[in-house]
Amino acid sequence: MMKQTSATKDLIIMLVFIAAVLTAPIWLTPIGANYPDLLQKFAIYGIFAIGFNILFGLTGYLSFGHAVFLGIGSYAAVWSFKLLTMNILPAILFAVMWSGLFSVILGYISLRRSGIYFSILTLAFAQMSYNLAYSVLTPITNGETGLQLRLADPRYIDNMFTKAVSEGIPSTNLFGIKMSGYSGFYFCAVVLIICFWISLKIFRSPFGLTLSGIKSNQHRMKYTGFNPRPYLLAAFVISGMYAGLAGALLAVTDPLAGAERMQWTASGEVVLMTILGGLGTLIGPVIGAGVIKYFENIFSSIGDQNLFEMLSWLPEGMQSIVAYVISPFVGSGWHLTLGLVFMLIVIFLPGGLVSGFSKLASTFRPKKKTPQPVASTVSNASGTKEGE
Amino acid sequence: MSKIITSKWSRRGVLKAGAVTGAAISAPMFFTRNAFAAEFLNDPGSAANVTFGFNVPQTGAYADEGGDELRAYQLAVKHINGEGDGGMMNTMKPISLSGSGVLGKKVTYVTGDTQTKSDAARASAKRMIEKDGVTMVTGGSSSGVAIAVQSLCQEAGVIFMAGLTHSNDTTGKDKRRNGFRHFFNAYMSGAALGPVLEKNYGNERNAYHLTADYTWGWTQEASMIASTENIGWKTAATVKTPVGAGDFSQFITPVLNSGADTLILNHYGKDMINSLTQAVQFGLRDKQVNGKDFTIVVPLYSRLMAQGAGDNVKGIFGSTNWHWSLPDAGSQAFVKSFGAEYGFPPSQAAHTCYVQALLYADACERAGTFMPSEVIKQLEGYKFDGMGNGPTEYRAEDHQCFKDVLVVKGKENPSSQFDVLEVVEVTPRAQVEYKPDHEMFAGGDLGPANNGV
Amino acid sequence: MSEDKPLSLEPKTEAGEMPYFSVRDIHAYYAESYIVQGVSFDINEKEILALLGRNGAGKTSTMRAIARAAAPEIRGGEIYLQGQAVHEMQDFQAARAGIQLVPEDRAIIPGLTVEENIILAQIEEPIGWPLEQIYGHFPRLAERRMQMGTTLSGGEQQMLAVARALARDIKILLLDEPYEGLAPTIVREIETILLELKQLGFTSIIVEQNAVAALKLADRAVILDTGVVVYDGSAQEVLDNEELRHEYLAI
Amino acid sequence: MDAIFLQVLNGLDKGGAYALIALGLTLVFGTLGVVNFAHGALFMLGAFCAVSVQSILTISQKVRDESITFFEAYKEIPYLEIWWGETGSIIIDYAVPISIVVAIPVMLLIGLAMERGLIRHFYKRTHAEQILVTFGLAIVVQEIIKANFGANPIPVPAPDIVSGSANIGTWLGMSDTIVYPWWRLIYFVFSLTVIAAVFAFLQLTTFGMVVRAGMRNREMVGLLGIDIQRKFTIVFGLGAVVAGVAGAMYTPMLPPDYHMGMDFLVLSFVVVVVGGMGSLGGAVAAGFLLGLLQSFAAMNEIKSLIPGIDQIIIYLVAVIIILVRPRGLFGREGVMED
Repeated sequence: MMKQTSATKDLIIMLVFIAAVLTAPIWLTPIGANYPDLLQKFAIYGIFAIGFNILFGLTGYLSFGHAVFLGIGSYAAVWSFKLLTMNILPAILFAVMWSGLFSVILGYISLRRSGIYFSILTLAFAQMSYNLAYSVLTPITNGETGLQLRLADPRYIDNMFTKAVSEGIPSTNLFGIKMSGYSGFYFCAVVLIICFWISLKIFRSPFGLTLSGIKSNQHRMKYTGFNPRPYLLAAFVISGMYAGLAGALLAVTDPLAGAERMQWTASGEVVLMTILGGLGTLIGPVIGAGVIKYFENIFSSIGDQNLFEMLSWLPEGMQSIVAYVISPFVGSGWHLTLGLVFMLIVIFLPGGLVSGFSKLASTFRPKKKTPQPVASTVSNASGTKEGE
Repeated sequence: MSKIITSKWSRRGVLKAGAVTGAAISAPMFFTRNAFAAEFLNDPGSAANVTFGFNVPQTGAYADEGGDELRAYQLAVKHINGEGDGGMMNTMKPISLSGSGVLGKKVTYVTGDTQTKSDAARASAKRMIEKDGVTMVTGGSSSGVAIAVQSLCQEAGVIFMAGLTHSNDTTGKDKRRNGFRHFFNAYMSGAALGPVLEKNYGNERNAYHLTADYTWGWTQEASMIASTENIGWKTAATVKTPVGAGDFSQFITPVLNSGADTLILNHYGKDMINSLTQAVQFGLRDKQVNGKDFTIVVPLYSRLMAQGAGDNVKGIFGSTNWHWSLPDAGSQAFVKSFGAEYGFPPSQAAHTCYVQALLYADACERAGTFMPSEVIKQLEGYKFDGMGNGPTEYRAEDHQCFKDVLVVKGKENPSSQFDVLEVVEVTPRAQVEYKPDHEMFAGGDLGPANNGV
Repeated sequence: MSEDKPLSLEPKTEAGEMPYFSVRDIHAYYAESYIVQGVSFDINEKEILALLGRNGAGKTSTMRAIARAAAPEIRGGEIYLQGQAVHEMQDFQAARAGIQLVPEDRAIIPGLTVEENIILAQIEEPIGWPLEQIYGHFPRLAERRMQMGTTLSGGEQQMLAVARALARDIKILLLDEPYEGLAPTIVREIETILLELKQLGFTSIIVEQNAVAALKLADRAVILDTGVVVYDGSAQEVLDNEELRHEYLAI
Repeated sequence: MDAIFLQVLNGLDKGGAYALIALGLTLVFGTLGVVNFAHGALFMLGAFCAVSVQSILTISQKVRDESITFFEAYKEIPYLEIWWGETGSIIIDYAVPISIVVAIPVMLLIGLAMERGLIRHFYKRTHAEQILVTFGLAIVVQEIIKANFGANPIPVPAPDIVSGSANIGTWLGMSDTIVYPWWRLIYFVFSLTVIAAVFAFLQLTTFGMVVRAGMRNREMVGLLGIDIQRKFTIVFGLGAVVAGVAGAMYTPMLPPDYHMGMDFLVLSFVVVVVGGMGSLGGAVAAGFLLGLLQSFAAMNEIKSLIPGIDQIIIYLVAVIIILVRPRGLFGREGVMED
């Protein structure tokens, strides 16, 4: 659907995206998702998913270990706060550098294999990092407790300029602007917009086309003597740096880094986000990230009481029956709903929510031309054969 | 599932609670909050309600404990608002609460799921603070989570009343001005257990530690080593085990040949159930080493855990913050109230959380405001009684609660499924007290109070 | 026999009568590669057809399409065997209908003995020659019955592949490159076996790089070029028509 | 020396569990070519078969508990004990062995339903999509279990008679410090038995021959008139049974919770990869090998030499194997190699 690209079309996409992101605190109000922490999470995990999509969506390489870079980004950022300054720019810089460095190493090794072996390699690296962060690397990671700021942290750069006025732990800031609350969100939002723009550029560039070429026809490319590995590594590192950036922003808005950010199920979550929203589409991952974070934070807190409240328009008897039926799916059962939705999407809607929307839109729009059956299987975003 | 519906969803309570939480959820903070007018974050001002945040593990390894905590909080809210039989409101002294809410406002609450993960716990606490406008966050059943949420509350500017957290660090090097802990800590467990172990097992033991690899485990291990070496025991080895390891057999087999005659399990929750069960399966308790019967010690006990480990706990010593069989009036009133509501006795986690909620409400009442700095002043150095632990004090220097500590033993002949622990000694407060600058607690600083504006 | 329940209505040919086996305008794809681009031919009972053409002409693909292997995928056209619609079948249904492919690579199954390879063919009805008859015909296989199939020599593997086909009740036998990769002496041996089969009256299609050898065996020949039929006529004529051979077979 | 002997034993029973899970996973992968991320969930379901059997056997009557005076408390007396007294208690005591018998048909049905309902529609899709949909299924299954059984582990004890430990050292005339829990020994023997049964089934029956043939050359088997799809449906059921009984038997060693499937999943994939994808023998060998390696890595002597090695040994082996020999220790050339 994004076939006919033109500069104006991209401009429109960007403008709509910018408007949507910056006005999020307003239009998310009716669904109760307008508070800073959740807005920040939407933006941060949006960045994470956009980056992941550059690898998985474009090349088809399914990494089950990307949360490692998220974790490394967070640790690097918190250490920067502890050792240097509470200004977030060095923290972000270090986070992206470190995650980039690690993704070069892990990517170089993992990309020696493809398919399921690649997935398992990344999975194994993720578990190793997680287990080490939890055990022997405790001096760096503070283990299960998570790396936190302390009053006694040196903060060398900060302390060079201001001489210790001990008024509690200073907050993270961008040259004095506090990075919590809405200012934190708007900072993340700007970063998200930039990341989205970069992703758009990558999708449109010859580099992006090469990557999709690798996905759709690696064998043919090999015959032509083309070596895909440098391109794959580049995609891997870019997505690793996106993850590191996201990890840094997590620490920026909330200066704590925990090892559970690196667990393989955390990597699984970004896979869920990308697939849910629409693999290989530009906006899909952001939508997927939003949906999952919304589920996790709002949907999950629908307790039995709220449920009754919401169903109060039903007649007496119906109320408890309906509540009984849907209560396993809401509140603490939100994972169940998520799992079911995810399965339905993988089975029936391989293009994710985005393709669902466009399908829906096209049924209401008068049809101009009927797509050719053969061509439709070729251009399918996830490269699947739809068949019996 | 049906159990929950019939018991928890009594229609009256549901509608009432639903209406208020619904209102709290639907009010968009973005438009209503005026940051300049308020003197402190989430000032309820002239609103009819004040909201508390109950942040407990509803999923994950500590979900049972979390569920019990939530029950206790709900009971506490009822009692503060003047519903039910009043529970410990009848025994708490001194008391400023009158059963008409706090400062004339009805108490409502929001709940969150910590998943026993620092990240998730902070996210849900943030939701409570930023979206639901709570003045206080309480709960948790892991020290890692408690420390993480405590520092968040400090940064945000609300009060944190820690739930079940036993690490020395919570009120030691990670202490915060806005956080308070009613639960006892690892040092206290060690100090209380030392003399009991000496009396029962003598002075010539060789102890092997298996320790959960995080803040609580480390401080627990250090406390137990200090206390056992003090009575002449040796330490054969200390081995860290990953949290949630599940199968501990590979850590237990080396114990058999280590020459140790005592195994100290610095584990909690699911880990303790598994490691203890497996240690018994490996025949440790049937062994004789150095002419002595091999023995196991579980420094931190809870009834829920003991129930989980079944017969394996019989005769094993440990310590606990509170037990439902205590005969004092406060404990009895609470057990009666809780039992009538839910059909089983409360756990120590439930007790701690119930007390925390009441203490906070009472402090606000005394302070005449919800402003954290004023509430903190009321809680620091506060002495009270009638809450199940005898005379109790919140020490001003580190916000740790000081009171008697219970040494318990797995009961040989339980009379009911809840009657798994027996209290062997109530260790007086003086014996478990320490100086605020004790080496195990040094390195922290309460810092200033934070009102969030 | 499967005639009892025809899978589809009998098609009407122009002449009004049904050929024994007929391929009508089939189009087959490997993923997006369009390989067989509308191939049609008929075979009469007991006839042997040589399917010829250069490398990549679509011979093997046509055979695999007839046997209903998973690839190539037929996206158009029809195949009928004694009136049954083969194009609507799955691989195992085609095999039960009497189509038996001896694939190019022999496909002797690793991990199975010679005998197990043959027994495997006799699990599903209808079965052809019993084990004794096969061993009688192929004494070399009888000697090596307990040996792993894949440890046989190339010629023996080809024998086993043919033997395995005979273990099923064959209506039409598809031989894909039976001489490929075999030493000339072995080729002669296989050739003898195939001649015997001819005498026994098996209807067959044979694909073979060695067109001359195939044509010696065949009654008729069909030549494919880039997925379409360019010649359909007697085998003898191809042997005689040098121009034809040169243009399409490069011999 | 004694310590090493114990670690070997420890590695063997752990290895037995790994081998059983990996065996089922390999059966499914080798025949159907499906990468099943829900296989761990099958292991977990097996364990919950034991939990269910136990809770069915202990369906109880509520009796007012007079020992609690503060409030109305009830204790639960199983009907089996009320009706049959001592015999009832014995039956409850044998919940785990009984659950094995129950788990076999139940897991077979679950496996067949899973293959029919979901897996078969994914044969032709990419491995990535298979991973995704089965990952989703695993989440759904574990959440259903959580909704019904709660989030906490549920202890399911072994029968009383084997709940203690065996004094192996004394039997073998070695030191009396070598004691080992009966149930773990039983588990090891049980895993060997199941493995032997699976191999016997594959080697000695016609059906097994078809399966072996299908794993090596699926196309040719189909071309010989065999409906391999239908046969493989049963193989999927078999894989589910193997995982299920492995899970049911594991419950006395580790009280099951809803998350145990995910915990074992990563491990079992690692085992399969190390053994060689599609190689049944490889799965078994790698299971025991990794069990032993993990057990030895946990020895204090080794840990002090290389800190943290016990945490990563398994993954480290997997990484090395994939890089150096992608087909695994016993895998055949060409299977899943690019």
